[in-house]
Order: sequence, then structure tokens, then C-alpha cells
Amino acid sequence: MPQQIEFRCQIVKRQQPNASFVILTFASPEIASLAMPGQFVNISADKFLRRPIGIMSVDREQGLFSVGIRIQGEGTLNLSVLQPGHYVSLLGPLGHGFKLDNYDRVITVGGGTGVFPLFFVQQYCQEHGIEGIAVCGYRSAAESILTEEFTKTACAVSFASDAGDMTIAGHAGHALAGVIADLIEKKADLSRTLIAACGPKIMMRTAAEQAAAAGISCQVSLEERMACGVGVCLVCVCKTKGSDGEIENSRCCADGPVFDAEAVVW
Amino acid sequence: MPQQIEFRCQIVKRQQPNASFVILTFASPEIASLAMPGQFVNISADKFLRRPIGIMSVDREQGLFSVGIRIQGEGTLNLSVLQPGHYVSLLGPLGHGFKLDNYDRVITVGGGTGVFPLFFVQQYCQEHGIEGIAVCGYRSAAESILTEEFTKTACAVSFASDAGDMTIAGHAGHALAGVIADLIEKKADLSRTLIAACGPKIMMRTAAEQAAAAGISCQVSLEERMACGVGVCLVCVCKTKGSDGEIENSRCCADGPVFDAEAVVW
Amino acid sequence: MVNLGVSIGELKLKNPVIAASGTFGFGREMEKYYDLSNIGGISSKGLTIKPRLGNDVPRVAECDAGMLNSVGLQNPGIEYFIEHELPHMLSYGCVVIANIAGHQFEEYADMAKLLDKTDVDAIELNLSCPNVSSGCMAFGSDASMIRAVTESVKTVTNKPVWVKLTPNVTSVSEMALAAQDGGADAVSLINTLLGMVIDIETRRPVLKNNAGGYSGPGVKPVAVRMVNEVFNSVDIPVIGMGGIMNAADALEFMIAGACAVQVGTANLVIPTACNDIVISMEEWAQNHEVEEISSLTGCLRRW
Amino acid sequence: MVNLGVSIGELKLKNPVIAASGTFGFGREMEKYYDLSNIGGISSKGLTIKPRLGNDVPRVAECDAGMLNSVGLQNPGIEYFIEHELPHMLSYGCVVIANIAGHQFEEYADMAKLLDKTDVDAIELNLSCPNVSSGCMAFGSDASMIRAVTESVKTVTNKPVWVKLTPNVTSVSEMALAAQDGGADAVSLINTLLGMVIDIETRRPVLKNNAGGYSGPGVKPVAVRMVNEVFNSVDIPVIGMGGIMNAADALEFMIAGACAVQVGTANLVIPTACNDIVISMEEWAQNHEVEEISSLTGCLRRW
Ligand SMILES: Cc1cc2nc3c(=O)[nH]c(=O)nc-3n(C[C@H](O)[C@H](O)[C@H](O)COP(=O)(O)OP(=O)(O)OC[C@H]3O[C@@H](n4cnc5c(N)ncnc54)[C@H](O)[C@@H]3O)c2cc1C
Ligand SMILES: Cc1cc2nc3c(=O)[nH]c(=O)nc-3n(C[C@H](O)[C@H](O)[C@H](O)COP(=O)(O)OP(=O)(O)OC[C@H]3O[C@@H](n4cnc5c(N)ncnc54)[C@H](O)[C@@H]3O)c2cc1C
Ligand SMILES: Cc1cc2nc3c(=O)[nH]c(=O)nc-3n(C[C@H](O)[C@H](O)[C@H](O)COP(=O)(O)O)c2cc1C
Ligand SMILES: Cc1cc2nc3c(=O)[nH]c(=O)nc-3n(C[C@H](O)[C@H](O)[C@H](O)COP(=O)(O)O)c2cc1C
Ligand code: FES
Ligand code: FES
Repeated sequence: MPQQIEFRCQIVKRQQPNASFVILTFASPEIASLAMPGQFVNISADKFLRRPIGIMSVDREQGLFSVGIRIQGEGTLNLSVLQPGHYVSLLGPLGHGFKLDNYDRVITVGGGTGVFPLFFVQQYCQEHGIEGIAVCGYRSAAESILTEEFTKTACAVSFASDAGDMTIAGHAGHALAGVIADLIEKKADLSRTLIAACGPKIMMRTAAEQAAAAGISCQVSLEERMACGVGVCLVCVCKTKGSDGEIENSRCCADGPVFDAEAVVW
Repeated sequence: MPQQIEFRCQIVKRQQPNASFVILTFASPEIASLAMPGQFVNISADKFLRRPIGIMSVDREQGLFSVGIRIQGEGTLNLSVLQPGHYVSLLGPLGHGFKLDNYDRVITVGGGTGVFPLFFVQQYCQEHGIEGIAVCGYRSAAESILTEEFTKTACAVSFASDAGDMTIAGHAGHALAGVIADLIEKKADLSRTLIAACGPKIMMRTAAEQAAAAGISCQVSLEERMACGVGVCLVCVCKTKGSDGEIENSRCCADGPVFDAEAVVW
Repeated sequence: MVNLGVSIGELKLKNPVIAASGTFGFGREMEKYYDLSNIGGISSKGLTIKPRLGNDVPRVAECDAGMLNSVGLQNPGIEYFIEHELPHMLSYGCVVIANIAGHQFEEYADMAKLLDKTDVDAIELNLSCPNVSSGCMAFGSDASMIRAVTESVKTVTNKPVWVKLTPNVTSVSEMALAAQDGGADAVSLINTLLGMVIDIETRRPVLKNNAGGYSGPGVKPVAVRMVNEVFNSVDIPVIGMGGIMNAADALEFMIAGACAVQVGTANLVIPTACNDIVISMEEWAQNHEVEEISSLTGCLRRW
Repeated sequence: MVNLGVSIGELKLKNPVIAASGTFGFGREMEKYYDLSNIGGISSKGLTIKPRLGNDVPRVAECDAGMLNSVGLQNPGIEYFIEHELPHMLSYGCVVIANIAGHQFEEYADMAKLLDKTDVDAIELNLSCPNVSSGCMAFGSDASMIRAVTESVKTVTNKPVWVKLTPNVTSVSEMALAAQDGGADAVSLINTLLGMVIDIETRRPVLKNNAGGYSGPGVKPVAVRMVNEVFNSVDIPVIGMGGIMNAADALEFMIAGACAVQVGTANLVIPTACNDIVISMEEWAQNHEVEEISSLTGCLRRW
């Protein structure tokens, strides 16, 4: 049976936490039931190419899913002004998300728009009895986003801001260092702990290094410019190390966007 | 002082007399006050080029003007679904309209979408004490349009339909022949009578021939594919006879769309 | 009942819609979304003798009515293709075309020799990839090279050989005639138009490769003109492409002279594009009482 | 304070925005809508020795991101222009360029001779009009002809001579170099891409001339690439155009290597386009702390 890939979904809710971000909730029982944390949708934004946007949360019962969007250029601007009632064509759910099922504890490390898909990770952890710890880095308290939601959903949170006006002063790496140190101090078993990172490349790389240093597994969600989002056009490749250590091209859309940090060539 | 040419006008009313036609009313004090019968606007229709549409009526007091649109292709379809409240960019008023001021009696002869701009002629005649006679040709009574409005506005009307289900069976030419015969029978002075025709080329040509035979002045409104609508690109030309009888190119948009029937090379 | 079947020389397709090279992989991703036996054929991602990693990212730039790509022929190499991809492709139930691109003159014939031993239905010579620096670009704009490469391939295989033409030339019909002279069984066109998009904030080309290949609806008027021009100058079948997004676009190419069409960029925006086009084309033909879709080929009534 | 002034060789423009030939008439219609001294210059409708009626209608076809025209050089002839249009154009307060197109080789020099006696600021040789059957198309794709025509014109006039290049060639930089060799003071590009649009219902080309010249945003990626290519190969100034709809587009061309730009089709959609672009360009420069707009020319940081 062929799988439906394109959906015309109605926007059922639009929230705008601040001038730079909107959260859109779509009705789509199919995507809501199939989506896994770390997957994304490729949305028509009244431009020639679709725009890849991570899935932020699902309501499987009501058949809804949400995305968080930062207004960046024309495409995201077009999306940001859409009102409830409007239908949008989107492809999804796409890509390979985070592999969470072998872990007892997941530390999400997010910055920028990376916090959106990671919220879905926390939601999943909560539902599946995995200890979720949320580390988020923001520019400032004023520009922070989803802090309440993370606080409600995760077992523990640690918020950092460059401006120094949140719990931790500095970037997400500083907050992550604190969380790791805490766990080590508590002599927590880190063998079944995962660091799931999504955000600026430098942040993910730092998180991956911190994870490696502490012997913690780490998965990161990469971003590349995409066209198809389904793996046929090869425009979205990133360099990865194959099992034999050789450098290969992986498609960010179809082989990722989530990769084992160890496989990534930074 | 430069003259404003582009306006972003709000749609204040949308009527859909039948499946093929919509009438849109725009708020634009400038266009409402400047427009003359036979002029047109060049409307953005979510396609690359604008669409030329004749002005159907103006409400100079309230600063409104209306256009009647037949759904023909994508552009007019896009226009036809616009709801009140929406803003549309348009250029106008454009072109040279009918020259009515030297006449005591104006017989409008319209077919297809040609009846729309001619309604403005009748409105003008009513306001300026010119005897207006409206001749309209339709495919059938079911597809007829603006009949009530013409009946209310003109001094006399004559409606023909190909299907034979209106006053006159046949095309507008048949109805016009009747009107002319009537006038001749009544020994009306035809020296200050004008036939103003707008519609399919064959209809206008017939009207022009009937006018010439009866010694009546005739002006016709031509249609050509346009780009700029203001006279700079030269894509919309039609062949006309200059004063010396030589064949020239006239720009339908800027030199027309209304021409003396005698000048037209059919 | 409409007959959508078309022939490209000896080769029969159940309908004229072929997925264009580089926009459909080897079909593995797309077969999840619809039954690939619904379409006429698939042209493989461009293949080279050796596996290629292609160019650095960004490899895509958006523009008003299309996109530019600079993938640079990333592919697993002809041998891997023959062993691991082709058998599966042949199971789809549509015609399979191997699209090949050589760095050197001899490579085309070398690859064709390997393909000749397989069940692939046709070989498409990509003489015009704009994304490989020391590459095939030069072949595609030199009539004598086109003729020579085509001949060299025809010598080693009995498979139908299609020559894919670049639009980045002064006279595309001259190139088409050269392909015909070289023994090509068909020509396919157009490949991408060479273009550039600049980010005015960074003052850099968006593509890491600086320039790239422009495709999508924005190239359609050029492509239709070229297809008609070539149709009027050669005697071999013409396969048309460039900006086809829907059935009306596909029909435009057929009327201009194409006996079949390829659909590229549309697949990247609507994964089921090829399938959708087949369905709408059938509907259109029914409504227009066209019994044989092939009767449309070249029916353009020039003024 | 931003200085928008640019120089094209010796010729100074108060800003880099020139209305492109064929999309602005002789300015008479546009002067009603804004003060033409606000823009850098106007290139006249293409002029020929004798008056021309041009092609039959339809002369315009719309496409996804632009339009095709087949006006076919309708114009009142060079003598009428010099007598009745040029004096008025020279009163606008911006630079005035006479765009000329010859049927025969000698006609270019003949027209240039007439223009040499006027106050026109520059002469633009349209060597590439795609809409005249037995016309200048051939000149534009033959490097030796470009060189020869340019030389013949330079011999009879001291006015700056700009050679306008067609994009319908294999190597636009070869053509640009030929113009430079012939003594051109600048090259301007691109003219329109040859294209065709077919009405699938009537099975006829929309244009009565069958094919026509494609312009508008859909051609921009090709135009930007060509401007950059030419900028990298010649030493004379480059004037860029093709699909400029707004200030960002104009800046893209300048960054690619244009010292000035021409705006064509945009005028047909937004009559005040040139004026709007000047205003937004100034705003952009202010926001980006660019003091001399001319400093942008060719600042592209190729990868
Ligand atoms: C797997 C994935 C998940 C993403 N999830 C989110 C999310 O949850 N929330 C969110 O706000 N953003 C997310 N992004 C980034 C988002 O796709 C870009 O911000 C968006 O494409 C920008 O489009 P634009 O038209 O507004 O910007 P423009 O800069 O005008 O876009 C121009 C072109 O560049 C591409 N592009 C620009 N920035 C990016 C980028 N960062 N990544 C990929 N392509 C880009 C666009 O898709 C478009 O093709 C994600 C990207 C990827 C690849
Ligand atoms: C001066 C003038 C006044 C007009 N007044 C009216 C009016 O009052 N009401 C009305 O319904 N229509 C009027 N028309 C016709 C109207 O412009 C066309 O129906 C409309 O442009 C079709 O656009 P489309 O996208 O729906 O059709 P498409 O056929 O998809 O259009 C494709 C292209 O052809 C052009 N085109 C198609 N048909 C015509 C046509 N008949 N005349 C000119 N260009 C055409 C379009 O503008 C567009 O560029 C007028 C035309 C002119 C020139
Ligand atoms: C991402 C991408 C990759 C492509 N790769 C190839 C290729 O490997 N070989 C080839 O002959 N053409 C390649 N093409 C060109 C297409 O096959 C086609 O000729 C062109 O895109 C025009 O058609 P379209 O507008 O329908 O895409 C590629 C096009 C795109 C968009
Ligand atoms: C309607 C029309 C008429 C044109 N006439 C001429 C002409 O007479 N001479 C000329 O050199 N270029 C002519 N051109 C080409 C433009 O000057 C310009 O080179 C081309 O349109 C690309 O720019 P654009 O995309 O901004 O329009 C014409 C273009 C259009 C659209
Ligand atoms: S976006 Fe097409 S392969 Fe990833
Ligand atoms: S439409 Fe441009 S001159 Fe008439």
C-alpha cells in the first residue's frame, strides 16, 4: 500500500509568543499518529520550494501536531501570518528522528529554533517513562521560548542565556556542563543516558564533545538547505563517517536529520 | 504634479449574479472621481501581468467604482474569489473612453462582457441628460446580465438572445436594426446620435456597418492582449486608419480602447 | 478509452511521462508513495565510471519560479548501479533509462559497454551537466563532440541511445542534428540553464559552486521553444522537458513536438507529480476526445 | 548620506537605475507618473533607419514568472526620433541613450552618424533583437560581426557606444570580448531569452510571431550569471539587466559586476518601478552603511 506523503492540513491554532516566533497547530490525524521526535514536515510557504520545519509536539488523540517557526526570511514570514482555518500543503512526517528507546535518561540540549523539535523529545520521554532533562540556551530571557512548557514536561530543566538574565549565564554548553557534573556527582549511571542536541552547529558540536568526554551517547539534528525533503535530489547532504570510517555523504532529509554525533564530520 | 497611477483599493462589495460573472466594488475616491465611461483599470490578479477590466459604474459621491468580470482563465478566476475587505493593486483610470458630449442620444450596443463598460455609458447619459438606449445581446435569458440595471438606467432597452428567449430572437445586431428602424420611422434626428459598441469583434463590426448605413456616428471599444496598459510597451496595437487614410498602429490601451469606428481596420 | 501509450523509436512506454534524471534517485524513495508502474519510465540519477561525492553544500538555491542545483553528479558509480540499483529498478514495471555522464570522451562508451549487458531499456547521454568543472559541459556545446561521443556509444551497444542536450548553446538544433548524425535514437532536452543566485547580505553566491543549473517553471518558455525548434529540424524522436509541473505543461511539450516528456523539479515539490500528471493527462484527453495521446506530438499549428 | 552616483566610463549618472529599451517608450507616458529626473537614465525604444510597424498581434504571452513579447521593433524611425522625441527626452534631466537596431550591417553606422550630431548621451547597439526575422539576431551571436559592427559605429561617432548582448549564445563572454575589441565603451546584458508559449486548447503559439523574447523575474538567474561571467572577462563597464523587479534584484546585479542596471519588464507591471527602486536602493545603502553605491560593483565574494 502506498503511503500518503502530501497532506492539505488545516491550521487550527496560531500562537505568537513573541515577534520572532509563531506556533502553528495543524489538524492531521495521520501525521499526529506517525510522527516521531526529531522528524520534520516540508511545508508549502507560497514560495517555489517548501520549507522544512521540525515537529514540536503531537496530540495523538485529537489528531493534531504543532510546529514552532522562527521568522527568518520570506517563506517563514508567509507561514507566520497564516490564520486558523487556512489549509496548507505539507509533506510528512519526514526523516529519521531521535532513537530514544534504548535510554533511561535523555538530556535535550537546544538553542535557537532547536528547542522546538526537542520539546517533542521531552513530550515523548514523559509519555514513555524516560527521565527527561531539558537544557535550553537563549539569547536573553525576553527572547526565551517554551520555558513553561519545558518546565511542565521535563523532569528537570536548566535554562541559560547569553545575556545572563536566566538561571545560567552563558550558552547551552555551560548549562549542559552543569547538568553532566551534577549527574556525575550523583554517581548516576550514564550508560543508558542520551544527549539529544538540536540548534546551532557550534552548540551541537560542543554538546557532542561534552558527551564524548563524559562517555554519554549523543545524537544531533543537522540542518541543510533542502529541496525535496524525501531523499531524491541529493542537495541536502552532510559529510558523515561510514562504519568503516570512510567519509560519505548522507542526506540530511532522508538519512537524518538526526545522526549519531560520532558519525558527524563537523 | 505627477499623477498617481497605482492604487491599493479595498474591495467593499462582491456580487455574483451567476456562475460565470462577478461584480466587484472597490473603494477609490480618485478613480471614482476621474473615471470616464469606456476607461479601464489594470488589476493585479496574482499572475505576472495585470488584467485589463473596463469600469462598469462609479459612485462619485461615495468614492466607489465597480467592475464586472467574466471568469475566463486563471487571472479572472483569482479575482472572482476575492472577498470584501481584501486589498488589490490596480492601475487606473486608463485609456480613452467614449466621447459622448456632442451627442443628444447614445445607443449602446453590447455583447458578452461588453455590457459592463456600456452600463457606465448609460449611467453617464442618465446623469448628463443624454437619451440613452441600451441594446444588449446575450446567449440566453439565463446567461443575461445587468438587464434590470439597464432597464432602470436607460431611457429604452432592447434585449436579444441567441436562444430566442428574450424580447428579440437573435444577436445584438438584430436588436440594433430594430432600434434604428424605429428611430428612422419616428423621423428622429440622427445627426447627434452615437452608437457606442463593446463586445465581440463581429458584433462591433456589424454595429459599425449598421451605423454607417444609417449615417449614425459610431465608436467601438477594442480588446487586445496587454501588458503595461499605459502605452509604453506596444504589445496591444490595433490597425487604424490615420487622417490621411494611411494604416497605422494604435495602442489599444493608451490611444483606445475606444476608437471611432471609421478609423478601425477590421 | 484513451490510449496513453507512446513509442520512442522501438521503445514502447505505457504513457509519455518519464521521471527526469537527478530528481527521482533510483526510484526507491518514490516507490513508497505510489506505484511506479503507473508512469512511463524513470531516468536514473546521472552515473559516472567512478563513484562521486559531488559538490559541497549549499547545493540548492531557490529563485522566483524554480531552483538552481549544483549537486555535481553525486552517484555510486556505474558498477554499483548495475549490481545494486538496476535490478530493483527493472522490477518497477516501467521503462528504465540509465543516464550517464563522462569526464572523458571514452567514459561514455565504457559505461555503455557495461550497460549493454544489462536489461536497461535505454541509455541517456548527459552531455551537458553544468555542475562539473572539468566535465561534460564542453561536450554538449560542441557539435562535432556530440556526434563523436554518440557514435562511440552506438558502436558498443544496441540499446536505444538518447542524447540529452544542454540549452546553453547558440543553436540547439545544430546540436540535435549532430546527435542524429552520430546515430542517436532520440534527443532529450532541455538540461538545466546555467544560472547564479547571489545573497546580497553576504555578497556570496548562494551555491557553494557559485553557479548552478536552473530548472523549474521559469525555464519552460525556453524549453518549449527549443523542443519545437529541434522537432522541426531532426527526424528522430524528441523527448521534452523543462519546467513541467502539471498535465497542461506536459501537453504543451507534446504539441511542440515531444513524443514523451520528462518531469524533473516538479518531483521535488510534489513527490507524486509524475503520477498526478498521468492521471490528469488521461482526463484531459478524455474530455478533449483525444484517443491516442501520441497524436498530439508535433501538432502545433504555427502561425 | 549615500552617494548613488555611478560612472559608465566617462558618462556620469545620478544613480544606477536606467529604464530599459522597449519598456519605457520615449518617456512621455511615464513622465505623467513621476519626475523622470529621479532616475539615472532612459534607453529609448529600439530605433531603425525606417519607421517600422512591427509584428502582428498577439505580441505578448504571459508565463509563470515573466512574459514573452514579439513587438518586432515598432518605432517611428531614427529621423522622427531625433526631430520629435529626443529633444523632449533630453529635457527630462536624466541620461538619454538611443537604442538602435540595424537590418543591415551599414545601418548601425548610418544611424550613429545621425545621432552623433545630437546631444544624446550614449548609443546602445541592439545586436540581438529576437523578434525580427531577417534581422539583427544573427549579428548578436557572431563574435566577428559584433566586433565589426562596433568598430563601424565607433568610427563615425565619439559618443559612448554600448553593445547590448543576447543571452541566446553558447559563450556570452566571447561576445562581450568581441564588443570590447571593437571599441565598445560598455556592454549591456541581457536582452530577452528566446522562448515560446503554446495555448494547448488552440494548439497555437500564443504569439502571432510563434516565438518571442522572454523577460522578467524568470530570466534573472541566467542574467546574473552572465553579468558575472562577462564582468570577469572584460575590462569595460558592464550594465546589467534581466528580471529586476526591486532594489534587492538591482543590488544583486551590481554585486555580480554591473556598474549600472536597466529595469525593463518591471515598468510594465509597476509603472513607477524605476523610481521605487532608486528610493529603496538608497534606503538599503543607508541601512547597510554603504556610502558609495558604486563600491558594490563586482564585490561578489565567489567561493
Ligand atoms: C530538518 C530541519 C528542521 C527545521 N526545523 C525548524 C523549526 O522547527 N523551526 C524553525 O523555525 N526553523 C526550522 N528549520 C529552519 C527552517 O527550515 C528555515 O528557517 C527556513 O527554511 C527559512 O525559510 P525562509 O524562506 O524564511 O528563509 P530564506 O533565508 O529566505 O530561505 C531561502 C532558502 O534557504 C533555505 N533555508 C534558509 N535557512 C535555512 C535553514 N536554517 N535550514 C534549512 N534551509 C534553510 C530555505 O528553505 C529556502 O530554500 C529547520 C530546518 C531543517 C533542515
Ligand atoms: C480594455 C479592456 C477591457 C476589458 N474589460 C473587461 C470587462 O469589463 N470584463 C471582463 O470580464 N473582461 C474584460 N476584458 C477582458 C479581460 O481582460 C480578460 O478576460 C482577462 O484578461 C482574461 O484573463 P484570464 O487570466 O482570466 O484569462 P487567460 O486567458 O488565462 O489570460 C491569459 C492572458 O491573455 C490575456 N487575455 C485573455 N483574454 C483577453 C481578452 N479578452 N482581452 C485582453 N486580454 C486577454 C490576459 O490578460 C492574460 O495576459 C477587457 C479587456 C480589455 C483589453
Ligand atoms: C536536483 C537536480 C539534479 C539533476 N541531476 C541530473 C543528472 O544527474 N543528469 C541529468 O541529465 N540531468 C539532471 N538534472 C536535470 C533534469 O533531469 C532536467 O533536465 C532539468 O531539471 C529540467 O527539467 P525540470 O525543469 O522538469 O526539472 C537534474 C536536475 C535537478 C533539479
Ligand atoms: C515589450 C518589450 C520590448 C522590448 N524592446 C526592446 C528594444 O526595442 N530594444 C532592446 O534592446 N531591448 C528591448 N527589450 C529588452 C529589454 O530592454 C531587456 O533587455 C529585457 O527585457 C530584459 O530585462 P527585463 O527582464 O528587466 O525586462 C524589450 C523588452 C520588452 C519586455
Ligand atoms: S532535500 Fe532532496 S535529498 Fe534531501
Ligand atoms: S499594453 Fe503596453 S502599450 Fe498597450
